[in-house]
Amino acid sequence: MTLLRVLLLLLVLSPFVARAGDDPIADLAGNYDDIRHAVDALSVSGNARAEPVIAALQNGALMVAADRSLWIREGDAMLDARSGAPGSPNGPLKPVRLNNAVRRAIEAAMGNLTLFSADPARRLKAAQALFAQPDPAALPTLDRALAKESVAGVRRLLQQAQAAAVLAGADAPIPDRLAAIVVLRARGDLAASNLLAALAGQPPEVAAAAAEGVAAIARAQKIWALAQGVFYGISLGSVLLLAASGLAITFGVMGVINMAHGEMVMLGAYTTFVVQQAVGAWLPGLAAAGVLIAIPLAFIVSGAVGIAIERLLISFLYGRPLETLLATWGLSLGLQQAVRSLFGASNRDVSTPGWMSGAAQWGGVTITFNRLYIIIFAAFVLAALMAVLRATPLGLQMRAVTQNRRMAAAMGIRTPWIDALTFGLGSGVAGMAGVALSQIDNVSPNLGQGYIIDSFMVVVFGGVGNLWGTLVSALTLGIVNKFLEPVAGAVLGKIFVLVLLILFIQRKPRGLFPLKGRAVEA
Amino acid sequence: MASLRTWLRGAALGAAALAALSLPGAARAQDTIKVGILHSLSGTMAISETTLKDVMLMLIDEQNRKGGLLGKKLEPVVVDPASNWPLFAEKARELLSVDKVAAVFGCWTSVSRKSVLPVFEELDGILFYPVQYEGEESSRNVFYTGAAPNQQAIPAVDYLMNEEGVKRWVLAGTDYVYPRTTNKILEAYLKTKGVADADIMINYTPFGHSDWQNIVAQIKKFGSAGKKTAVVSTINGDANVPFYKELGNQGIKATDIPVVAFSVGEEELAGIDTKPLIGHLAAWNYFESVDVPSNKAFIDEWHGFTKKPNRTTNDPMEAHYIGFNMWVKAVEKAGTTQPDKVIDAMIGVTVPNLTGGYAAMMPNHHITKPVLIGEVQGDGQFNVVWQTPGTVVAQEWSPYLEGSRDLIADWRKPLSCGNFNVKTGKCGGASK
Amino acid sequence: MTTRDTLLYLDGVTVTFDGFRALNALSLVLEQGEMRAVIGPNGAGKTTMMDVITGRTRPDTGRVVFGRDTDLTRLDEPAIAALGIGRKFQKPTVFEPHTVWDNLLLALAGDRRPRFTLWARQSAEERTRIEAILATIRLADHARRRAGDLSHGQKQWLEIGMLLAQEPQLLLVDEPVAGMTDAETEQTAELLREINRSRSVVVVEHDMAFVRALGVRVTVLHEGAVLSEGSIDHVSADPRVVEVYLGR
Amino acid sequence: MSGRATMVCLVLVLGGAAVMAALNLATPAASALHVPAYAVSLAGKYLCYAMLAVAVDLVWGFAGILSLGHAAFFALGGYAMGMYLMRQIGTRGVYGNAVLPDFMVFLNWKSLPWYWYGFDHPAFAVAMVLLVPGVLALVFGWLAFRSRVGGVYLSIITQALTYALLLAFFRNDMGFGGNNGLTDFKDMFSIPLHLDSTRDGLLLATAVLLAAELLVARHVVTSRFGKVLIAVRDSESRTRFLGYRPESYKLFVFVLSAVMAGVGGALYVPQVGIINPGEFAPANSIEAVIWVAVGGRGTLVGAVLGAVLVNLGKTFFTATLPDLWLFALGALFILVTLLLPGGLLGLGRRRPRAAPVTQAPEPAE
Repeated sequence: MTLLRVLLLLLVLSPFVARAGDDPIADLAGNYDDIRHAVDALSVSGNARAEPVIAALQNGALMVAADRSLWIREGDAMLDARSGAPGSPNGPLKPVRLNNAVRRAIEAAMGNLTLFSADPARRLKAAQALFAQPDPAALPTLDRALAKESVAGVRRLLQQAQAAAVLAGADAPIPDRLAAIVVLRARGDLAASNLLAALAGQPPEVAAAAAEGVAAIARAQKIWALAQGVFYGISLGSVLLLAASGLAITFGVMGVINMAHGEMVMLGAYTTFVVQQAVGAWLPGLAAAGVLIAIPLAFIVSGAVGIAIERLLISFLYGRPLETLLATWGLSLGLQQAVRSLFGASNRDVSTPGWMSGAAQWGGVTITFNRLYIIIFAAFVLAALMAVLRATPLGLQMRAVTQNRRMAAAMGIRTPWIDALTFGLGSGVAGMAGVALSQIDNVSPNLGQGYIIDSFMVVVFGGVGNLWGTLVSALTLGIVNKFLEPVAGAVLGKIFVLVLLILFIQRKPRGLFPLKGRAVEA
Repeated sequence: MASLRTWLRGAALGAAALAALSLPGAARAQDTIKVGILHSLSGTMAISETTLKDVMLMLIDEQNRKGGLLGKKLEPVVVDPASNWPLFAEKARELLSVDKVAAVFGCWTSVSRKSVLPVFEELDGILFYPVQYEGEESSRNVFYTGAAPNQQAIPAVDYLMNEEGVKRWVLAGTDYVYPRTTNKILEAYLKTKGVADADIMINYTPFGHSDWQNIVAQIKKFGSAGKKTAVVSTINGDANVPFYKELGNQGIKATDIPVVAFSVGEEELAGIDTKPLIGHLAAWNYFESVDVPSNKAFIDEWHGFTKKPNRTTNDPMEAHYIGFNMWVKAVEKAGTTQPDKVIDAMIGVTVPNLTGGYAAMMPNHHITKPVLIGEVQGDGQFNVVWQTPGTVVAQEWSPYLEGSRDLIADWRKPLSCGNFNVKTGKCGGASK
Repeated sequence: MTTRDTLLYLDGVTVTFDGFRALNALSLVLEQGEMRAVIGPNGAGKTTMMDVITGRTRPDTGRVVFGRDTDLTRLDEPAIAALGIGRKFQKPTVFEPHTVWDNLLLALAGDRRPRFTLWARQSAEERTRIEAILATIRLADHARRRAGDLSHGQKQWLEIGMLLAQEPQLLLVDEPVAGMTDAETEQTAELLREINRSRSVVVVEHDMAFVRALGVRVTVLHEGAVLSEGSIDHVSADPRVVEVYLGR
Repeated sequence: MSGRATMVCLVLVLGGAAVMAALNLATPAASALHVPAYAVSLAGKYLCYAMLAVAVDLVWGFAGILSLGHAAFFALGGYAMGMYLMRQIGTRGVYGNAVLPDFMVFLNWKSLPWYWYGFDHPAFAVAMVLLVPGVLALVFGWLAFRSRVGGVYLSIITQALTYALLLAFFRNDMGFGGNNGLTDFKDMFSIPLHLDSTRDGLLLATAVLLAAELLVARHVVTSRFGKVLIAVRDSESRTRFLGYRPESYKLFVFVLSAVMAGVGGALYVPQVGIINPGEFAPANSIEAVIWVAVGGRGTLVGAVLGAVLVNLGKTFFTATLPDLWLFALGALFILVTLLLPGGLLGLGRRRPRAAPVTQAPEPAE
């Protein structure tokens, strides 16, 4: 409210303020309140320097010297904030600090200032900012912008911003406010609902219309929530699928109980970290593609480690599944500790590239990009795996070896080599999963531990040796989990799923899609 | 038939090892004062606790360079309880009864402190506990140098209420005792401030929770009721990264719904890409970015000691710094390291903290602390945006909880009680 | 069709594995006290038939009637074993860590419930039974040896001994002479004939010489159904059998 | 498995415990012969682990059931004991509440949940120590063995079981103290826990119960039942065709083993002074399996030996070389399975004895 009052005051006094020589730019060197007021003042001052200065403030490029003079850092050069002329400040510079109130003011100001940009994309962003920080003071600007706007999308958003600003003020006539409510109700999202819900204290007819709007939005949101839940479920399912698909090869096809599977995932995540660091250091231009570069590398790293494990350890233990379990568990401890010694115990920072951050709105469903890409990636990995198993000579040999080792050997297939490659493939896929997981989870030595039990459950639930089963199983578990979570809470939901799985496996020990036949009934 | 010989060989080995264990270091020199360091160096907690071990080694080293204590050198005894709670008790017993240490600096999690507490009370040792915790405890043998809930949570909520105008609250935490208690206290506190039940949402998640889609969506929905909303997060360690990532991806910015965290410090931020988090808040009693000479000296020394110029400092490190200096001062005051005397001498000891003020040991065995609110910066540091005018005295027994409303702790004679009930005039039970 | 003397009657038994028909409406009748040899090429369904009779595999359709009116398809392996049907596997499976004596002890007819075996002591009667069987299977000198240390032929014999100890009404014997010397083969045929005096036997075998030596009725299976049945001379003259075995 | 080795083991366990207890009580602290209280507790802890190891060996070594969730039974026994000890605190808790444990008071619980009823009676608590793990094992085993879930599948679902319990006990709403678990015990059967003599008594009790457990286990495995069990381990389907019901045998031994593990857990809690959900961690169960593997699977004495040796190593390494401990443990897993299939006790035995264990547990069909 304080902000509002100040703004109104400024609006009324702005001609005087500007003339009074009370320099808002100088105030940017003051405390948070000073800065906030200065930003508000600048945005309506018509000062030509307003936009570059506020933009610099937003980007952390506005610096203050010991003598309170302000500078904008542009590359290596320093520009005087007031004139924009290059210069050399005396003494060390510190960036001007912001707090959330200042950030909100900046957002609104930038909206105001870029509303007339020639670039429709910038205008759209400006309209979004103004909608997010509704401010009756911006109404005249909005009206002008609306009159000039020709792009339909921007226009709609401008109208919404206008409606928000109308409702944020105290003095708009009631019919205007009712019209604004209609606009917001049509927008129909949570932000609109938020603005409408704030109108509870308004005159009765406005409050009633607003309440009705809130209710209408809530009804629509309820239906959307179902779709949203499915998206969450698929997204969790795709994570499970990624974590489990490597295991579907090593455990499902080869029958090796690899307790170090989670560590293969972890190695993939650390590969992503290393690649990102390397790309950042030597090829900064490719930084956004770091994750993509990491995918094949993670496959190679985890795959190579997998082949080494198969040759040095597992090949001595064929036919002794329980011993394999213990030995690979020991291995997982060793790998975790090795990574801990190498990279340190704390989490590593793997950043999310810009194209993977943010979300798209599809009706009432928020589709976050990182999840979307992971779903696509999981589908791609599964398809690639199936293609390898079905359509390549390697896949044919793999299936031959797993079905009848002696026969395959008699036909000239080098079975040990195929074993190693199969295990390498499974591990490599786990490594690729690690790249995806690095985007949503901690990159720490314990990363793999969190997924190992889930992965085994997915493979066993789906039916060992059946990739389609793994897919169905992962998606089912994901969706069931996500629909249970709001009802039962995250922990209880997970416990429920585990108990259901335990019961299910006891009823159908061979999973959803069992392979039938004498050969597997051992 | 098993070969008896082989078996006996094994048994002899075992017996020898047991014997070796049971023999205390009888021949160890007595011209040093031993200081126990009880922090996990392996297991899940190693992430946080290893740093505290290092800072203790640095402080002891520094004290020795100043000439030691009471004319003797200090000797650190480091053990690894391996993030295993029963092992904490075992190692504490070993430190006190085998190594005969004068004081122990250690523990991080509440459960580890609970596990060693009976050992310290039984063997009359001294424990300095450096981590912010849920309160509801005051032992004669423990000095709590971390924050009690009122030294962290309540000022943070005040800040949000007054500076950000927050009206609607999400209390999100990991399901364990610290968030549970803190949220109970906050809930009661918010209600005294006139916040309605409907404006408080409480949510608990398991340790290491990684799929936050639903919960963030719920928060978003909760925050769309027309009132300024904030999240008070007591989410623990590993679950934070996916939480903040999901917040960022679902488009919740600090300017919309700020998150104030009590368990996210500089160490935790080191593992997160902080750019999407700018503006989110944390409440602590110390930040590495605090610009005062004593802190700068401390950081320089830390970098020199660890030989890693990028290693961060954090709040529990400051707590150990304060605790250690207080112990040194109390030992000097008492003229002995005998626990009884030192415990009595501790109350009232005042030493500088690292934020330009002073910390005093109060009769409830907690220390006075300033409360700082910091905003996350793009470089993984916090920028202090607000701080309490003076220092805050700990309320170890929260007045906002039904069970502890009437309890106080005062270890000065003649009361000498950790849970004195002012209503009944009786000392509750845990006193010695 | 069930006569008083029928011991085992398979009625239209069909088993499929993933679309593959291992048994295709197989029907077969075994008389009380009969010994029957079952032959057929690989994949003819011989072992699956044994699996169905002993309860290991459940047929998709069809009945398996034992004795007067017991439907075996509703029982599991231990229940069927308790009815008096014993089975010897193709590959000898004896309990390798146990002694020959203990192997027989475990096989002796008697209470199989844990609450009995937990406190059971070896009775004099059991001892005499085991000694008798040891004599029959010619392993009396090896009673205290670990079964795992026996030769291949000895293991086969031990397994037959274990079958005897079970005192079954019907023995199912899968390739009993595989890997045996000629002399052992002959002894085995003799042993089976001896057993047949008191019990019914079904022998699955590849070795035609051995089948001929047994001199019993032969059933030829092909693609999960009976191709031909009769004396060994009869079936070996059957052109369909010749084609299945020789032609392609 | 010879009777002699068992006897030696019994004598060592009982004698060792008695000597330690006597030296702890009778010699002055300064004496070179004095055994400090800390070592007594430690020895008691090892013996509790040995009880768990014997339980694991019984199912894994003799019945071929690789349970990766046995620590769950250990922890459940521990919780049952912990609940009794909690109730024993009475008004001596920090809040002085006679009925509610401290953690319930400060989380505003109004009344004791029903499942805490009865735990103030020692007899009830002891019954629960036996019953809770036993009944869980009965239900779980009945479902699993009846539907012939075996081998690695069983291992995986036992692991899922203990994981589910871990998550459940972490929940504060369950009323078991959440992450902190149960702690701050004062006395047991009205005897203060912090006295040296109590510690000695607990050590002796543990030794006696371990000895009893060994004798019971020995009877089971040397009886005809045990012979069937080994037959089931090596060739389950063959025993079925002999007319045995492997599921009954497995179920009996699984329940017995769970109860044994529960007793171990119940003795563990008063000696270490805390029980919390961490004990349910799948890693703990797997570690128990490795104790057995190190000592010698299928030999009861080996289980005891393995549990004591590995834990001695753990105590030693975590004190001296904390970073190396996980490497050492990991290497132990790998080396023992690769090179020592018979465990330490297998070393002294004729070579062929180790062989059958290394073969595939199921016969080719």
